[in-house]
Formats: sequence, structure tokens, C-alpha cells
Amino acid sequence: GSGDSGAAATAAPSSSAPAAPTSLTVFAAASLTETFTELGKTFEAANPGVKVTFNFGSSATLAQQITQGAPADVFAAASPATMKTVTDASLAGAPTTFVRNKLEIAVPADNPAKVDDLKDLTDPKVKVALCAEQVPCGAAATKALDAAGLKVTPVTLEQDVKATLTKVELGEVDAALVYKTDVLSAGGKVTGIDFPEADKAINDYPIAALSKAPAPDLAKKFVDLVLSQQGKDVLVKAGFEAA
Amino acid sequence: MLFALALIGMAFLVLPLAGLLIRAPWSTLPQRLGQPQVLEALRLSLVTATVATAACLVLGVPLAWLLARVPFPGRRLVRALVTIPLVLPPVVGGVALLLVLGRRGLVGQWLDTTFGFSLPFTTAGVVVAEAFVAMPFLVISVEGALRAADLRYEEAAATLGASRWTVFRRVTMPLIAPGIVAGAVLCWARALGEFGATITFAGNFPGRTQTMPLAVYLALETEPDAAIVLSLLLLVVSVAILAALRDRWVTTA
Amino acid sequence: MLFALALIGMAFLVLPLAGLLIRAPWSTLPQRLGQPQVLEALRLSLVTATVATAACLVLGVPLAWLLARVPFPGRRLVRALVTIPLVLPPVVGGVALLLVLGRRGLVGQWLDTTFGFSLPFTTAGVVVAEAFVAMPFLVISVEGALRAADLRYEEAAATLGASRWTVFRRVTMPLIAPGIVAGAVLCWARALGEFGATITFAGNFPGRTQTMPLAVYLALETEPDAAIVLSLLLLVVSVAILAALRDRWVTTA
Amino acid sequence: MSDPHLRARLVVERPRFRLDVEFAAEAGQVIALLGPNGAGKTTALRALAGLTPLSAGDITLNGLALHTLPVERRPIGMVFQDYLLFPHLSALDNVAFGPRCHGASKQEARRTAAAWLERVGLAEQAASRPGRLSGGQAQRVALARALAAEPDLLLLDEPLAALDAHTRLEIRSRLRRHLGEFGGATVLVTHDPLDAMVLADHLVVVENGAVVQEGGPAEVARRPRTDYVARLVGLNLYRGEADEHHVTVGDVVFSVTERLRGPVFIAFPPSAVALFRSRPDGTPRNLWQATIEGIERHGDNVRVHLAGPLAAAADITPAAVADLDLTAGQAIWAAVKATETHAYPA
Amino acid sequence: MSDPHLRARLVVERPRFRLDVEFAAEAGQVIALLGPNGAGKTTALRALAGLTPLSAGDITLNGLALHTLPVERRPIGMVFQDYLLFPHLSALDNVAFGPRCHGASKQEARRTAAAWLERVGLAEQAASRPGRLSGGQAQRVALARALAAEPDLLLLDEPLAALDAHTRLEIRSRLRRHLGEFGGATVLVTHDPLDAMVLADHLVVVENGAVVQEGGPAEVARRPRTDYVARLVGLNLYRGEADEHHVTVGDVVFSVTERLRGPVFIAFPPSAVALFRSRPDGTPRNLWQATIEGIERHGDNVRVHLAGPLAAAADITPAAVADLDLTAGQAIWAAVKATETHAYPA
Ligand SMILES: Nc1ncnc2c1ncn2[C@@H]1O[C@H](COP(=O)(O)OP(=O)(O)OP(=O)(O)O)[C@@H](O)[C@H]1O
Ligand SMILES: Nc1ncnc2c1ncn2[C@@H]1O[C@H](COP(=O)(O)OP(=O)(O)OP(=O)(O)O)[C@@H](O)[C@H]1O
Ligand SMILES: [Mg+2]
Ligand SMILES: [Mg+2]
Repeated sequence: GSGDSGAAATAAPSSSAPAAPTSLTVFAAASLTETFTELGKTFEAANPGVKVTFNFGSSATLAQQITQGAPADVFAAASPATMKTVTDASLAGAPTTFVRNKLEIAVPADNPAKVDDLKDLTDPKVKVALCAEQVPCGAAATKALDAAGLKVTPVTLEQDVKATLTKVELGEVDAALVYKTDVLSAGGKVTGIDFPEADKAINDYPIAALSKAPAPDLAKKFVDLVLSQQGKDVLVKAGFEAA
Repeated sequence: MLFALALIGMAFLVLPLAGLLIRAPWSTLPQRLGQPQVLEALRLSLVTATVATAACLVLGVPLAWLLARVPFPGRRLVRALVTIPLVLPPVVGGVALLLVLGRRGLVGQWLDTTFGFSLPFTTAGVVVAEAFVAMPFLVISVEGALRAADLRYEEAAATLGASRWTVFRRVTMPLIAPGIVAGAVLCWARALGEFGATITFAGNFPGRTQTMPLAVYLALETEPDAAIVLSLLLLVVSVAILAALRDRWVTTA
Repeated sequence: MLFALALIGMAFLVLPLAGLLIRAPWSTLPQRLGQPQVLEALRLSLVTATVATAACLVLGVPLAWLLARVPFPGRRLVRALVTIPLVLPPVVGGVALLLVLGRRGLVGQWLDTTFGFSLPFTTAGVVVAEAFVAMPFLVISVEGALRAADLRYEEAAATLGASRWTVFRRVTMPLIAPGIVAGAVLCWARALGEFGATITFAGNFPGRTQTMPLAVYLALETEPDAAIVLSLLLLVVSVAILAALRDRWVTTA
Repeated sequence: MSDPHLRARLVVERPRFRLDVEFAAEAGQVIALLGPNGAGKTTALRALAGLTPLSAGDITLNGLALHTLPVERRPIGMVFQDYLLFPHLSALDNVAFGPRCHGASKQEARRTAAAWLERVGLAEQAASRPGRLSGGQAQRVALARALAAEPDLLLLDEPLAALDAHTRLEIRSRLRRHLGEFGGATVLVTHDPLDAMVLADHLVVVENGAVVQEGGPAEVARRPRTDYVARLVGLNLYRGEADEHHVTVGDVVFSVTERLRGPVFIAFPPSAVALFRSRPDGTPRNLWQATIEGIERHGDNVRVHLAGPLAAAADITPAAVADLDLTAGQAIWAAVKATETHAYPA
Repeated sequence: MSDPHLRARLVVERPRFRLDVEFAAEAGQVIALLGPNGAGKTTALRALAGLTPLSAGDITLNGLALHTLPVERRPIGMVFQDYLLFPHLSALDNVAFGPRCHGASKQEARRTAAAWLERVGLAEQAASRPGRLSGGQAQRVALARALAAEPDLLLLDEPLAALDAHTRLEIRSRLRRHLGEFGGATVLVTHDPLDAMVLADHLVVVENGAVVQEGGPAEVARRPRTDYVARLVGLNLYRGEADEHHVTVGDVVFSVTERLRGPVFIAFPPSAVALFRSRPDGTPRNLWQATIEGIERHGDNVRVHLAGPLAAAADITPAAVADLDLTAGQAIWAAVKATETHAYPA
């Protein structure tokens, strides 16, 4: 029922973007797709007549678009670094960390290499996938491994966490370091294994209303919603840790 | 020999499709395809790819003609420059488009202040991104066809009083029709599958700029199975269109 | 008219390059380019794209010939299926390849247990991914050229006692050389710029599977300026190679 | 061997055209297919070569069921009406193509090819691409290319059409010499009666897809059976009713030297027709009144085309034209000497 | 107007070939370019059309400096040696192409085209694509296409080469009629002396890129100045030294009716040559001993090619061949009647 009407509203051709403050545009990291879509519906219900439009993508791409003048109201990034390029260009005020994400070891459901802790990843017979250091999950993985004093030689350094997860799902690698949220979203196809050093490598998600927002009031309201308890519940349900 | 190689080539291209088919979640398929956003994204993909192809035909065929028929200094360089969007990783292509046509870009700034019109994050922006990435395919195919064509028909037309433009329109174009069709097919298919430049330049707004490949990308983030379903839908529709269209074009050409 | 359109087309393709050039961090450029990983990625890109193009020529030209010259039931469908890798978003293409050639894939499983050999995460895997994505360009261009070629030369060769294979090698191929060159250029350029399927199927490891587009993408995540430098390097090298090569091919053809 | 070297029945169905011809040739014989434009000559050759599929019929060459073989296995050589030289190969390599396909080494094939080019007088052009050859040069290369493959059956589609008079004479006699040495059968398509007469042992005249006449060149030239053949060999031809030494064609009665009864053909050359401004005296035989339809120079003479009860051509000297003051549309009397007519059963 | 309609000097340099010819034509005149294969005839036509750039020279047509105009602005019509009909257009649309380019509406152009197809006898084929036309049909369409553009200068590259004898006769007279009505100049390239004689007012003979003889057809036919021309018009030609009524050619002395001194040409037809097994009695003039090089059928007669002090052709009847029992390589006496020779200053 409600899904249908929401979709119909989405499908209606929305006239030019920087219109009256009945429309809110949120740029958010792709890993927030599910949770933010749900929060968007909540926001629309709470503010009748307002339509929330999302632009999900890689945080770096979104930052690039914002610095090139994209008409966005809110930016939620998956790493402080990407948010920094936006704040450095004085396009946003001080960002707030609204949620955190913790690493887990992901192994295929049948766990063929019998991995059960971080040390097992150093075995040269175990094929491991990590994220590239340039992306947040890769930076976190490096931090965690350093903290454990382990040296892992991965077969690949993936461009994002989803790609890393896909490799585990399809059994191409025996283990990978990914976020808890990702393990959760993969359903039963991968198993997550917690490890203590994960606490040393937590990734922060910052959010900010943009200074050139076409709808500054709505932007602030949306940020508030995300930071509220209601927002936290949705995010934690998806596997995030409260900030 | 020829047959064996051809069959290996065919298997190489078609087998991965089999992989997708096996993996596809057939039970939930009808429900997933019934979602209005899916049809919306599909419609948008088809419309933008078609408009982009039309734009590429209008601009690209004359460009190919220029490169194949008119000697001018620097032609070699221009010919190589035309392949740039091919080599450029699409995401960088999107950045380059933003730098030029974005609201703060070289040309975009002027567009914005003069007409109050800005390309990024609009459906027109999707067409621009797709055309940018796909046009080289058209230009290079058509140029190849032009080089292979028999110049003497054009000479014959000139002796009958046909201007360059008439020769082009009434003799050259029909003669190289198969080459143009091939180029247009490449161009259309490439535009249909375009992802990196589109998401960078035009963003990912459902109903406005979210084409199928972007929807697939988001689906990959949330439900990989849904991504496979969407990809299959895109494939089936495009293969059906190409199979229906190309044979008709090829035979009337 | 023709000229005007051609010039607009050219500007459209070349202007975004200007954007990149303006944005490029010229001062730090030499230092960035001097890094060994950069040269390593460039070398890998050129090698894999060239090997992939060679593979595509060997398999793709016969396939094009089959589609253009040999009538068989289902030809229409096969012709449309060949365009699949074009339309498939590259990341999904990579997933499809994994499903078939991965460690647990249809064919890959057998490769792994029989030869203890697995394609993903190897340089050979990069070649496979690039060939998969780029081959349709070759096949479709060459098929267009074959359709435009005058069949009667092949008839003349047959009356001289030439087998199908000889006709193909000594008459058909030389006659459609411009079409093959165009197709190979498209194929090479597409392979050089290939990103999504490569990273999905072959992963990203410096010196083994990290090609330039992968390096560019990762650079975009942290330092967009570095990404522009890398892109420009890729562009300059490929444009130089194409400008040098194509004119030689085209004139001797 | 009682069977001929080549025996062919060719049936090709096309939307608005049907070819159905049958002919045979002994080893060493040259058959000429003659006929007007669009008669189906090229179609027949292509069917022999296997380039156009037969709708029905069969071809036997030297005991071989040719129609069951694919083109490249048929021991044939073909010269196409528009040459079809491979544009990417030099003249030499064009000619060497056949020998190479039959297993010769590159060097050997080139040597054979050079010898053939020499024979057609094009040794100098060996290195030229076809695009740089003149029309006649190209045709000679095509000829050499077909001959170099040493075929059992040679198919020539107007092999001399583009040659100049001088070269034509030379190539024609060389071709004749080669055809003389040639052990296989040759099928030659031509429009030129002279080529046919000089080169062929047997003529097959095709009109509208069917054979209308065949026979030795002399026989066909002397006794044409259709208008087309008559014009080809330069005769006026009519169908009439004979009664001893008289043949009636419409209103006109001819005296002839032959003694025949029933339907006959009667033929005479244009030079046998005399023209008079007024009715000449004497026997009324072989005389009729005509209208001048056109006048054209014809070699040293003038050819006058006549309409009236009989359509005929008359060749007279330019002096006679001036004497008679002939103009188109004018009425005139025409007469033929009985000794110059030739009648034969229809 | 004192200036001719067309005046051209054409110089084209190619790596191993140089064309340098000059000629003029009055309005309504037909010029035939004759010459052996590779002489440069097609090159000259292409230069007139602007398809091959001139290295030097100029072209004036009706006061217009043609060589300064691009191809499409030149008021010309051209028929190519290999037709070049647009393969994607029907015969009708091929012919309508020129009128359309000159601004006619689609309907108008098609009406004009239909009329032209009618005139060349191809009304039925109007809807056919060129690929479905026979060789001769295609050439007639090409002719119609060139004429339909209503040019001031008509360029014909062997327009009749692919036509059969019958059609050729018809098209030739139609072409003549049209050329007669045609106000502009026509340049016709041909190998066929008959075409040249019938159609042209003025012959320009080109050999090796240069003009070797020009003049009216009768003049050229009667007084050939090169071997090629002589063979073209069917004459034996020699260069000799005249002393009153005697002309010495090598060892042979001819009696001639003309009275000349110094270097001359002497020409006589093959039919004027009589052959004898042994030396005939009488005056030793016009008599020489020759060797038979070859024998071939030639129309109703037999042509004997003679080598020896004079290379000559002799036409004799088949009966005579049998009487004399001629074979190649045999020695024979040849004689020419004085009244059949023709001598003129060289
Ligand atoms: N590919 C084709 N498809 C259909 N009809 C054709 C095709 N080629 C030729 N024809 C028709 O078939 C008939 C015979 O053509 P063909 O080429 O055999 O004639 P031809 O005797 O060789 O004539 P020409 O002397 O002019 O070369 C003609 O009526 C022609 O229009
Ligand atoms: N495109 C070309 N490039 C270089 N040389 C050429 C070219 N075309 C023709 N030739 C040469 O120029 C000369 C003249 O050729 P042209 O075609 O004018 O001869 P032609 O008189 O028309 O002969 P034909 O009667 O055989 O058609 C020939 O020696 C030929 O080899
Ligand atoms: Mg024919
Ligand atoms: Mg020529």
C-alpha cells in the first residue's frame, strides 16, 4: 500500500530541482541506500507535501558533484575524508558523525578455509580480499591489522566494500574484512566473525546540511531526524553502531 | 577452422549469460519486475539511449565524413582525439563533463547565468553523458565504412551536378548504410549500458536520471539478486529490440 | 552544413578534455607520474589491452564472418546476443564471468579441480574481462564491413579454386581491412578503458591486475587531482599510439 | 568416349525470368552463347560455375557431376563481365592466385603468373594494382588469371568487350591459339558475332532464357532462324510460304533459286537490296514499295532502314544516296536480285 | 562566335605516364577520342569532368573557364566505362538523380527520367535496382542518366561497349539522333571504329598520351598516319619514299596513281592483296615474297597475316584458301593492284 503510493510520487516528473521548499535533495553514500530510503518515507510522512529525493552513489563522486555546484541540501558520507573535501570548499558547516561501522571477518557460508580469527588470514593458503587503502573500509582494515600486529597478503584490493563482499559470496576468496552491515545485508550467504581489534578501526559516517542548500530549513530538519533516536533505531537495525 | 574459432568466440560471449540465468532468482522474478521504479528506469534508459544515438548520428556521421574525406592539417591528431572518450574511464569522463558543462564549468557557467539552465542532474544531462561516451563508436565505425566505400560513385554523382551535401545525403549515406547501422547499434548499446559518466555527471535520481545500470548499481549495494534480475531485464529488452530492428534495417539497406 | 555539424561533434568530444587539462595540477605532475606504481599500471594496461585485442581478432573476425556470410537458423538471435556484453553494466558482466569462470563457476570449477588453475585475480583474468567487454565492438564493426563488401570478389576467388578459408584469408580480410582496423581500434580502446568487469572479475592488485582505470578510480576516492593526472597520462599514451598506428594501417590497407 | 566432355541442362528460376537451356560440348570445343542483353547468358555461365544455384538440371564435365560440387572444387576458370580483379593485389598476384589455390608454392605461382602476363602482353604492368590499369589492361589480366588456373572448363563472359580493335585482334588470335591447345571445353558469352564466328566451333543462341538456334557458325550465319540472329550476321530475314521457286512474304513475292514447299525462311544481305525512286520496269518479283525510316553511315557505305510491308536494311554507296536524294520519311522502291536470296525450311 | 564551343588543353602527369592533348569542338559537334588501351582516353575525359586534376592546361566551354569550377558546377554529363549506377537506387531514380540535383521536384524529375528510360527502351526495368540489370541494360541506364542532366558537354566513355549488336545499332542511331539535336559538344571515347565513324564529326587519335592524328572520319579512314589507325580502319599502311608514280617501301616498289615526291604514306585494304603460290608473270611492281604468319576466319572471308619485307594482312575467300592450300609458315607471293593503293604525303 504505502510502497505503491511512494513509488507513484517518485515517478511523477519533478520539475526543476531548485524549486520551492517542498522538495528536499539528499546526497548519501550508497551503503545508506536502504536505511535512508526508509528514513525518507518517515520524513515525508512527518512533513506532508514535502518530497525527499535521494542521490545515492560513491561518497567521492557525491563530493565531486557538490563541489561542482550540485543543488543538494544534505550530504551524508561514508568517510570523514570525503566530507572534508566539501567542508574545505566551505560548502557545509561542521559535520556531525551520526553512525559508525565496525569491521567483521566475512567468510562463505560453508567456510572452506576454516577461518575463525584474524590470525588465520595470514595463512598463505587462505585467499583474502581487502578493500583498497584509498577507500574507508580499506583504511580501517589496515588499522585493525596493524593493531593486531599481523601482516596479511591479500589477492585483491577491492574498490569498495560491496565488491569485496561479492567475492566472498561467490566463493572466490576464503575470507574478507568488511563491515558488519554488509554481512547482515548478505543474508545467509556469508558468515560474519567478530574480532577484538575491530574496535580500533571504526569508521565514522558524517552528515551535514549544505551551506548553499536550496531548502535549508528542510535540510536541518532531515539532519535532525537522522540524529534522533528514531533515526538511530533504523540504522542500528541495519547493523550500524550508534555514534 | 573458421567455424571452430567463430563458435569459440560465440561461446565466450554467450556463456556468461548462462551464468546469470542460472543464478537468477526465478521465483521472486515477476514480483521484482512488477515494481514501477524498475519500469521507470527501463523507460528512461531506452529513451535516453535512443535520443543520445540520434544526437550521435546527427553530429557523428558528418564528423566521420570529415575525417575520412576531407584532408586537413592535423587530421591524424583529431582522429586520435576522437577516441578519447573510449579510453577515458567513464567516471573520469563524467568529471570532465562536470568541469566543462557543470554549473561551475567552462561552458556550463555561461549556460547557467545566460539561460538559467544547467545540464547536470537532468535527463538532458543523462543524454549528454551517454552521447559523450558512445559517439566515438559511431564515428569510428562510420569512418571505417567510408574508407571502404567506392569513391567513384561519389564522383559519378558529382558529374551529375550533386553538391557535396547532396552527394553525402543521397549517395554516400545509403551506400554505407550497413556501416552506419553497425555504428548506431554499437552506439545505442553502449549508451544503454553507460554507467560511470552518467552517475557522475547526471547523478542518480529515480525517474529523472536513474537509468537501468544505475538501478543495477544500487541493487548491487542492497540485494545482488535483484541486480541480476534488472540486468536480465535490460538484456532481454535490448536483445529483442536489436533483433527486431537490425534485421529490418540490414535488409532494406 | 556538413562542416558545421562535424565541428560541433568534434568540439563535443574534445572540449571535456580541455576541462581536464585546465584542472590538472601541473606543478606536481612530474612527481606524480614518476611513481613506479603508475608506470607499472600503465604497462599492465597496454599489455592486457593488446593481448585482449589480439584474442578478439582471432575469435571475433571469424564470428563476424559467420554472422555475415553463413545463413543458419537462429542467426538473428545470435547476432543480437553478441551485443550483450555491450549492454550489460560492466560490473554485472564481471559477476557473470565469475559465475562461469570463477573458482566455483560452471567452467571455472572444472578448470580449478583439473588443472588447479583459476582465472580471477590473475593477469590472464584481466585479459578475459577486457576481451569479454571489448569483443562485441570488433564483431559488430567487422560484420558491418563484411556486409558492405562486394560479394562478387569472393565469388571470383571461389572460381579460381579458393576454399572458404583461403577466400576469407586472401580476399575477404584484405578487402575489409579498413573495417577490421576500425574494429580493432574500438576494441583496443574499450579494453584500455575497461574498469567495472576487470575489477569485479580479476580484482585489483598492483602489478598483477591493477590497470590504469582501476588506479584512476581509487585515486578519485582520495585525491581527484591525482586521478586527473593518471587519466591524462592514459589519454596521451593511447592517443599517441593510435595516431601513430592507425594512419600506417589505414594507408597500407 | 561416346559421351561429350561437357553436357549441361541449366534451369534457373527468377521472379520475372526463367532460364532453361541445354547444350553439350566435346573436349577441345568452344561453344559461344550468343544473345541479346538480358537473355540469360551471364546467368547460364554463373550456373555452370556454381555461383547461381540451379533450380533444376545437371552438369556433367568429363564424367564428373559438376552440379554436385561446390564452386571451388569445380575445375573451371572464369572471366567476369566486369573483371573483378582483386583490388588489393598486383596484377601478378591476381594471376598467381589460381595457381596458389591449386597448391603451387608462392615462387612457382608467380613464375606461372609472369609467364601468363607476358603472353597477354602485360609484363610491364605486373606490379600495378588493378586501380591503375586501364579498362582493357584489366580485362587482359582477368583473362590471364582465369587461364593460369588451368581449368577443364573455361567460362568467358565477354572476354574481349573492352579491348581496342588492335589488341582485340591480337588477343583474339592468342585466345584462339590457346583454346586450340586447350583440352577442355570452353563456353564463351559474347555479343560480337565476329568473336563468336572466329572463336567458336558451335553457336548457341539464347533469347529470353531459351535456346532459339544452335549449330556451326557457318550454318547459323547462313540460315538464321530469328530476327536477332539475322541482324547479328547482317542479313534481312523473313518467314514466308514457299511454292516451288516462289516465296510469299505478306504481300511481296520473292523468286528464289531453291525449290521448296511450305513454311520457309528467306534471307538476303542488305547489300543485295537496290533502291529506286520510281517503280523499275521488268518482272514484279522481289519488288516492293517502302518508306525510309533512317539513314546512317555504315563503314564505307550507307545503311538505309526501310519500313513498309517488309522491314529491311539496304546498304548503298554514298554516291547513290546523293543520286537518289534520299531523306527520312520518303517513299521508295526496293528490289532484291533472286540470286542473292537464300531460302530454307522454317 | 569565332571561338569554338569547347577548347581544351589537358596535361596530366602520372608517375609513368604523361597525357598532353589539345582539341576543340564546335557547338553540336561530336569528337571521338580513339586510341589503344592505356593511351589516356579515360584520363582525358576525367580531366574534362574535373575528376582528375590538371597538371597544366585549361578548358573553355562556351566562354566558361571550366577548369576553375568544381566538378558539380561543370555543366557536363558523363557515362563511365563501368557504368557506376548507384546500387541503392532504382533505374528510374538513377536517371532522376541529375534532374533532381538541378532543382527539379521529385515528381518532375521522375517524369523526365521515365521519358529517358522509355527512349533507351528500358521502360519496363524502371523499378529494377542496378544489381538486377544485365550488363547492357545497365549501360543504357547510365546513358539515360547522363543525358537526363541536360549537359552542355557530354562525356561518353565507351557508351556502347557492352551492348549486343542489335541493341547497339538501335542505341547508336538513337544516340546519333540525340547528339544531332544536342546543342553542346560531345566527347566520345571508343575503341570501335564504326562507332567513331558513325557518331563523330571529328576524330582525335591518342597514343601514349599524345595526339597522333586528327581529322574528319573520312579523312582519317582514308589517310591513316599510324599503324594503330590503319589497323583500326582495316588498312595496311607503310611509310615510303615517292618518286613520281613509284613508292619504295624497303625492298618493295609500288606503282601508285598519285604523283608525289619525298616521304609518303601508302595504304591499301587487305582485300586488295592477292596471294600466289609461285611468282606471277608480268611487271615486278607491287609484288613481294612473304611468309604466312597466321590465318583466321574474318566474317565471310579468311584473313591471312603475312610477315616478310612488309607486315600485311590479306583477305581472301575460303575457296581460295583451299585452292592455295595455305598453312602457317608457308612462303607465298603477294601482290596489290595499283588502283587499290592510296598514297599521300607523310
Ligand atoms: N541478381 C538478379 N536477380 C534477379 N534478376 C536478375 C539478376 N541478375 C539478372 N537478372 C535478370 O535476369 C535476366 C538475365 O540476366 P543476364 O545477366 O543473365 O543477361 P545477359 O544475357 O548476360 O545480358 P547482357 O548481355 O546484357 O550481359 C535479365 O532479365 C536480368 O534483368
Ligand atoms: N589511378 C591511376 N594511377 C596511376 N596510373 C593510372 C591510373 N589510372 C590509369 N593509369 C595509367 O594511365 C594510363 C592511361 O590510362 P587510361 O585509363 O586513361 O587509358 P584508356 O585510354 O582509357 O585505356 P582503355 O581503352 O583500356 O580504357 C595507363 O597507362 C594506366 O596504366
Ligand atoms: Mg551478361
Ligand atoms: Mg578507358
